[in-house]
Amino acid sequence: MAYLTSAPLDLGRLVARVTAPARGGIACFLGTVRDHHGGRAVRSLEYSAYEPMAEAECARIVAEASTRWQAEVAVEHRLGHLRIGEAAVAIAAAAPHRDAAFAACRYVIEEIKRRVPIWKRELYADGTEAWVDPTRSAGSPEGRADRTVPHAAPGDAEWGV
Amino acid sequence: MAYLTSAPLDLGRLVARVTAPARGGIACFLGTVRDHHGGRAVRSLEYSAYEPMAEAECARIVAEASTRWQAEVAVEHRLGHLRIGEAAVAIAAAAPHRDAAFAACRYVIEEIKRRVPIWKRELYADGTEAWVDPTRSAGSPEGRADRTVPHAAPGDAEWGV
Amino acid sequence: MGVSTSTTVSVRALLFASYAEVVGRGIVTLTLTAPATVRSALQQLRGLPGGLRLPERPLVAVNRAHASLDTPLSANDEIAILPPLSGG
Amino acid sequence: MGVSTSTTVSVRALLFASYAEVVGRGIVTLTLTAPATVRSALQQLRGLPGGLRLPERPLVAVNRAHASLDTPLSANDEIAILPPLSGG
Repeated sequence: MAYLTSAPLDLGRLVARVTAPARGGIACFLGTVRDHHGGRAVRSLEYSAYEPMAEAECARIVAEASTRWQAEVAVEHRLGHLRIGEAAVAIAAAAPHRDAAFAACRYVIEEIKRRVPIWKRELYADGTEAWVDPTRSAGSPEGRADRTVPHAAPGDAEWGV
Repeated sequence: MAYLTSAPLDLGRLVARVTAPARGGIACFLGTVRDHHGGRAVRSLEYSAYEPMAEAECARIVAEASTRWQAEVAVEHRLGHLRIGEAAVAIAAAAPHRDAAFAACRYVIEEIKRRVPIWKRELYADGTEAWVDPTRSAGSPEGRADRTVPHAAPGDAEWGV
Repeated sequence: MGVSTSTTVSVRALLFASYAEVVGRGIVTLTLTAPATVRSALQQLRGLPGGLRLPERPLVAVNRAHASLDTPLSANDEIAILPPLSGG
Repeated sequence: MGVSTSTTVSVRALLFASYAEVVGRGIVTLTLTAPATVRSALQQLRGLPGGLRLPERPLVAVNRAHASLDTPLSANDEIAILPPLSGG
């Protein structure tokens, strides 16, 4: 299963993949391209990835969520050029009950942001461009001191919603 | 805006209604008909409502979520006969960031279950039927002692996710 | 006004789902002694055939908003007796 | 084995996004003295033209899984130096 795609994302297709008679709750998330970031007007985005690792890391995250919440999870992340309002990431997590569905969905988006090697380049309305560095926009001028991303051991953190 | 419908729900349409360039996170929930409940095999469901109050209560819940999380929320609840796997409720909540989108989405489904006058009749595989009483399946033989549902004052409970 | 204790209040009571089955009807017009509350309306409904199967403290609404047994009723109010909700 | 301190390890280093721009290339083959770690690979990368603009403690991966500066490297390993992630 490929998690990365250059085609527009289709949440309905992901929902269809996880729907089943025994699963009564489906929580979804769509992350879309905003028209502003850090006070600047954004015109479009360019996503790139360390593709084989990104695929492997997505597979690990999905497996962790599936095991921990007995959930069926479908995820896609788009690469390439995206316009304002288009979806960059789509997640559908189905479970017998909604608590697990929400928790699994939330876990997947947080872990994607934390662990999957994907980079966003913003193209601004004024014609300039820049790589997005969340560690700087978070207020730390030199980024985090320690950038090691250990594998999340499911159970380490609380992802209840 | 009508919140109740007898037509199949379309999450994509709800997502389209809340998508906007300033809103980067869209959290959704679909509640679908499960094939089992309380250990019994379910064949289909019948939803009915106190319709004018259900519409009014949905409008209040949406307004509360919109105000509290600066979110745009779309909701539909289906009435009538539903088959296994079909969606009974669909919610899309869009906000500038995902924390607010998830919190708004979660708030709306919890408040719908708690406050909106809708009733579910289960048709079982063995040919029998019964109204669903969540206060009994929760283990209390006579239901909750106090069934008053006060209006939720936004801020009373924590809905963070 | 004045001798209001002798006046009456007419309200429309709605019953839904299992409660409509218990009483055998979904709409009942009630004439209550003023000052009326949801409690006095419920008391009258429980006097109907099958009415004792309505709980003593059900979920109730007045004019399409959740209410309590102490909520006062005025003429032409719409009161609803709601079985445990199971939407969503 | 035996006099392994004098052997070398050849690994492939990948640079992405802003880090590829800093060094001017996305793939670099490194020959490291054994025993090699991510730290020794990074040290060599920081010796390339522009390499000092790579952080001292970047996010790193070995063979497509997150790793640390102390992760040991074997021949033909694929090491990656990852700028701050911004997917999702």
